[in-house]
Amino acid sequence: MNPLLPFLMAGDPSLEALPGLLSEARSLGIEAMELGLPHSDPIADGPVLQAAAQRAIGRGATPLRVLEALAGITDSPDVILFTYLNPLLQIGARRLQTLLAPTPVKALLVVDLPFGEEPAFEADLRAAGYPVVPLLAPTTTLERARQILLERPDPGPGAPFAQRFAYVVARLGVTGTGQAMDLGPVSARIQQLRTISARPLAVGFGLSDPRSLAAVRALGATPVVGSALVQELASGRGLSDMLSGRLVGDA
Amino acid sequence: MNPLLPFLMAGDPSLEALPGLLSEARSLGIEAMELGLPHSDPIADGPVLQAAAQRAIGRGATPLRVLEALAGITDSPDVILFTYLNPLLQIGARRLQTLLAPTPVKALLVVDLPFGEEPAFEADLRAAGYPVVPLLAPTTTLERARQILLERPDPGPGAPFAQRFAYVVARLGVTGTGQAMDLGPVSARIQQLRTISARPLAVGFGLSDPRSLAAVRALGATPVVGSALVQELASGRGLSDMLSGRLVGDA
Amino acid sequence: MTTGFSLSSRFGTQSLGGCYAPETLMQPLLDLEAAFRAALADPAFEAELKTELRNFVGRPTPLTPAPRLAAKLGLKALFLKREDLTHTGAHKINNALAQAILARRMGKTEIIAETGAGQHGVATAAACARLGLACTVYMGVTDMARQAPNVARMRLFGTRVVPVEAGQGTLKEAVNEALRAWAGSCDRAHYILGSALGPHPFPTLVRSFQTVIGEEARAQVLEQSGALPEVVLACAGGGSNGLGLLVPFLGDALRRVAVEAGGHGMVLGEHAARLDGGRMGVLHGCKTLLLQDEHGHTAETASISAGLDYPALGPELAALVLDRKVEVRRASDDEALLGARQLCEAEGILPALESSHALALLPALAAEGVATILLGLSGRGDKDLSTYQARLGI
Amino acid sequence: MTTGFSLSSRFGTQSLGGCYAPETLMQPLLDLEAAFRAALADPAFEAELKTELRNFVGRPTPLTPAPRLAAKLGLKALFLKREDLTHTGAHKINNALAQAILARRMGKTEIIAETGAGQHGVATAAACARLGLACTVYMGVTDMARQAPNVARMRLFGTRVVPVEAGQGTLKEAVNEALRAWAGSCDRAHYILGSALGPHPFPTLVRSFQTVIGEEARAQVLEQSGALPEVVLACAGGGSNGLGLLVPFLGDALRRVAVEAGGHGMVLGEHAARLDGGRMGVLHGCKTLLLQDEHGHTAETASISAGLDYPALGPELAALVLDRKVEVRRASDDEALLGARQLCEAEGILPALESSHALALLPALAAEGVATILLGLSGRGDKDLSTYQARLGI
Ligand SMILES: Cc1ncc(COP(=O)(O)O)c(C=O)c1O
Ligand SMILES: Cc1ncc(COP(=O)(O)O)c(C=O)c1O
Repeated sequence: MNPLLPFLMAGDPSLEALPGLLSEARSLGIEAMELGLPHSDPIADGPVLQAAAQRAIGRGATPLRVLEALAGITDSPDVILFTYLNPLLQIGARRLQTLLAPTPVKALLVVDLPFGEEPAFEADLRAAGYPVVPLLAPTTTLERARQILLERPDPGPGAPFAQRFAYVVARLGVTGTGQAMDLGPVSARIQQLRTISARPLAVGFGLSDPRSLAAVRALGATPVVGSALVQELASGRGLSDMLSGRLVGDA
Repeated sequence: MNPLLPFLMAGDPSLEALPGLLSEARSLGIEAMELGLPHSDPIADGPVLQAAAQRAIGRGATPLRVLEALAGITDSPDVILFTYLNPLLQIGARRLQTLLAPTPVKALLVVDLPFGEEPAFEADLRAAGYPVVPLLAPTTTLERARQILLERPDPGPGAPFAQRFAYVVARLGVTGTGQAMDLGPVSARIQQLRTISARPLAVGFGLSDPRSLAAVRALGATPVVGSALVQELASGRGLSDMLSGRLVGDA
Repeated sequence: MTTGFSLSSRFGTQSLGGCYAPETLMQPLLDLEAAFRAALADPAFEAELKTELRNFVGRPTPLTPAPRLAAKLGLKALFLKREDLTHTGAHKINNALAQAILARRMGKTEIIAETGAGQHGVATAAACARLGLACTVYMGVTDMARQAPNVARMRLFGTRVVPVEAGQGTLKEAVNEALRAWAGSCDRAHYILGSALGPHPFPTLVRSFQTVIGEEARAQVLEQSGALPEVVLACAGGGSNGLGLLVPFLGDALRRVAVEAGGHGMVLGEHAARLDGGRMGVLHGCKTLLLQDEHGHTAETASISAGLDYPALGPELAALVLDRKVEVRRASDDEALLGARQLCEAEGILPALESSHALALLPALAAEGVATILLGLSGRGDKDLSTYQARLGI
Repeated sequence: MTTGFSLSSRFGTQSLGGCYAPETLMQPLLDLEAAFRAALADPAFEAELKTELRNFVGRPTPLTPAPRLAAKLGLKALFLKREDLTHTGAHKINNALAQAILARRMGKTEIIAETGAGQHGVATAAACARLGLACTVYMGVTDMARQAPNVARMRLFGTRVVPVEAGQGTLKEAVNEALRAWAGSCDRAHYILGSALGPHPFPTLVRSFQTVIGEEARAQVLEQSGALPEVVLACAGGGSNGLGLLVPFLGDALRRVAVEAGGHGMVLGEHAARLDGGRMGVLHGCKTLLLQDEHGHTAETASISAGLDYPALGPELAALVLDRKVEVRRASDDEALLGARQLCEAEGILPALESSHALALLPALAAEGVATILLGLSGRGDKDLSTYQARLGI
């Protein structure tokens, strides 16, 4: 099981720093990580990621520049590109594949793309090796969850975690605003989802302290840490420092 | 024919000055004059008389104080009390007669009392020797003029000018705002009115310069001078000076 | 040319009303009455007015049941007659438009009006723009400041707004100035008086153009509830919306209540409550209950509401009150503010400060055991936003 | 629980619209569609809505012939559909009230809304007060400043107004924030979107609650003039009043025209004209014509009118335009101001800045030889007074 799924915002603090950060993550044993593509209208993000995206855009971290910066990087965890649909649509599925090819990106997490809305686009990308990560929210019924997992199928144990996992949104709301979370409902939710699927699960939204992370791991799922990392990174803390503390800990 | 009908605002510049002013007017040969009772809502007055009334009220020239100040004065032209109806109504016809008795007031010019609106009140006062002056405006039809003169009849040559005359309003508008007036229409109007009545006529509203006054006199009517006098008096000019210049002049 | 009035100019057992006008205005007033009578007898006038009231003004205005406010106050039913939904936002347009049409019929090319709250000024400005008549509105400087949005609206409609500095700079002074202006232009101008006051025939004219409110409301409340309410309630400045709503209910066995501005105190000068505070007098051409001092000078008044601070109650309404056909109550500034807030929060309707005085009386009526009320919401409160903000701390 | 949409979520030959929502909102959107369908099938819903539209909102709104403005512009006839006369002063209330009733049927106790011009916010605040629902409105700080009266009105109705600092501080950012808030409270809250945009079923929902405008107008213009006009004309922000007016005329042989905000220039960022300036994209849950830069980031926009500066044209209206059933034109800030002034002076009606964009197109249509026009006057201009004063020098 992948012990942690960190999230970073591309271009924050800078695009130049990105290769170093990815390499650093990998050296800590991080198998996969999410990389946010800064967007003008991040409707599912809380204040921390909004501000990070804003800073990154201000520093010129456009989608193409981000993909350029990723091109050729091999010393990296598998990257899950966390993004909104419109920038991808504007690039187009074909061109996107070309741009993604030289990068460590292995999957796409498209916040505002439910299955079925862009079937051709999504199928093209999956065929090219860029599956769209299934998201399961607290509002997602079990029936709908089954459908989502079917529409965005597990490529099987031969594929890397980045292409297999389903993202379990731990609570209502947007990214990052979590306080110390009651993990009871998450635990129940994971048990419930286990009845319909055996694929790897990541749990995100509002996780931060080592204890919560360990608790998620104890449930057999991979915790996602996003806003906390982005904030600490912005305040000058080193990635290794931040991650290493979060890779251990008791539930 | 009475050569001039001056208008003063009671209490402006002061009630104390009133006896002296009246005596001065009389010594100049003024037979009758209008005396304004300062009112809070002088709807037929222009800015000059509004301001004079405001000053007078500010100095305490209430209706009762004005009548008090007039009481016992004998060295005076006949006074025509120029007033709005409400202060008189509040005093009441009976009490008003008592208050007027020791004064030189001989008639009332009640700006907002058309004939027929307060018949008992008006009849009481007339019976007591205080007739209400008939007003004839430019909008008054000849038919209505006839009716007005009938309702407020001429007591006859035995009575003083103050109780006999009809007031011809020379133009549309309020008191005082006149510039050099075209006397053509006034002349026509007087000729027209002569066809229905032989009583003395006074012509007012906007008259000021000696030439206009002389022209009115040449028509056989008495000119009224109001706002101009009030303004000059307020600016410190002496009454004799102001009046003597206006008692002569060529048409 | 007419030489005498044909319609009765007096109201009630004490003969209020009348026509105490300067002679210059007598013939224009006689002509106006004649034109009014001719118009009433002319189906074309009625048709034009009806069409404009429907297509331009938005009549009939709704009758809105207010169940949440009723429940809060312990009433069984509360109905609001929504003059706030008329074009320009108050009942004033009913009269302004009708008089403007009348003026055009009379061949007048200019309109003069006074305004207090600005609603009559805006309504007149709108009617004049609609009919192509030049318009001048006189407004006290105090009212211009506290009803600034309405000044801007009038100007946008191409109306000249003339500030009146005299006295308290409110409605009374504006009427003074408008009457003066009319005396100077009555050959070509019509004066559209904004409430049921002034010399005959204005009180009758204005009331007759406003009873559409009560006529509609009476039919609507019967249709909606199958019965008449126990109380019909309206605020009273000059009295036009009060008469407009209440007169059509005069034949009914119910209480008719008018609410005056209680201002911030009981002493003369601190309110505009003419029934307790006023004595019979003559102002602006009619005899009625008037706030005045012992000299017969018009008294100063105070109200948070620019439309209710007129020192005289219109003569017909005053007569109905003196003859016990209408009750008069008062509501203070603070009570009116509370009434407004309650309606806002319970029903999502922002009332004019004037109308809020009627709302302010609801708790007292409920406490008296009244269960069903029809209330005249004479206007909307957009013009009063800055006052509400300041006084309610919004 | 519903697991799939039943109504079509796509518009036109290019399949605009859709439901591009974060997963958290998918079930609420599915539930909303189900509730909407159930409501449409329930005569009790229709009856309640109809009653409230009549008694509270003031429907039907009048159709006002504007003969003087028509003559000035060389038109034979001009008709104005008077949404400015609705309660709260714009067409927005039709949708806000209907959705609030729907939300209460769904057992929701809280309402979230975004607002640009403030009209949708005020309408939602009023509807929530009327129905006893708690209400929070998100509004960009720029819009809060330029539509300050509407902020005060919302607060008086007991609504919490949350300032949104991000970006340009206008409607787009307010929608972002409202969507985020909804994702955090969708278990108890309904989001009342204010225009025909956002994820399915909102565009369909909003349009279906707004077509009452065009249905009434079509019957009224036939009744008043015996014929349909040559052109039906409305301004277009998100597109709700445009669709509301135009859709009922889709089967008729006449020109349907929507007017976008031309702002103060032709360069991206200087206007909000999505047809020429926009490319297909996804924003706020739907695919449509979108002003965006080459990176797929939403572009800044500019308009004097807070209600027309949204960077996307609602998907159904965009589809009708692309499929040539509706024409799109643009009007600049200055043209809109002139259009407003002309209506004020010729007819005594003060239009919202949004509606003024439709008015601004009249001279061009007249120059094209059009003789009869029906124009949607979507709202009143009281909220825009300070802009009119500053820009027209009143
Ligand atoms: C909304 C509103 N209601 C009431 C009034 C009071 O006038 P009236 O008593 O004539 O109805 C006014 C006066 O401006 C007003 O604007
Ligand atoms: C009066 C008015 N008209 C038009 C609009 C534009 O919105 P839509 O295109 O949804 O009608 C708005 C938006 O706030 C508005 O307030």
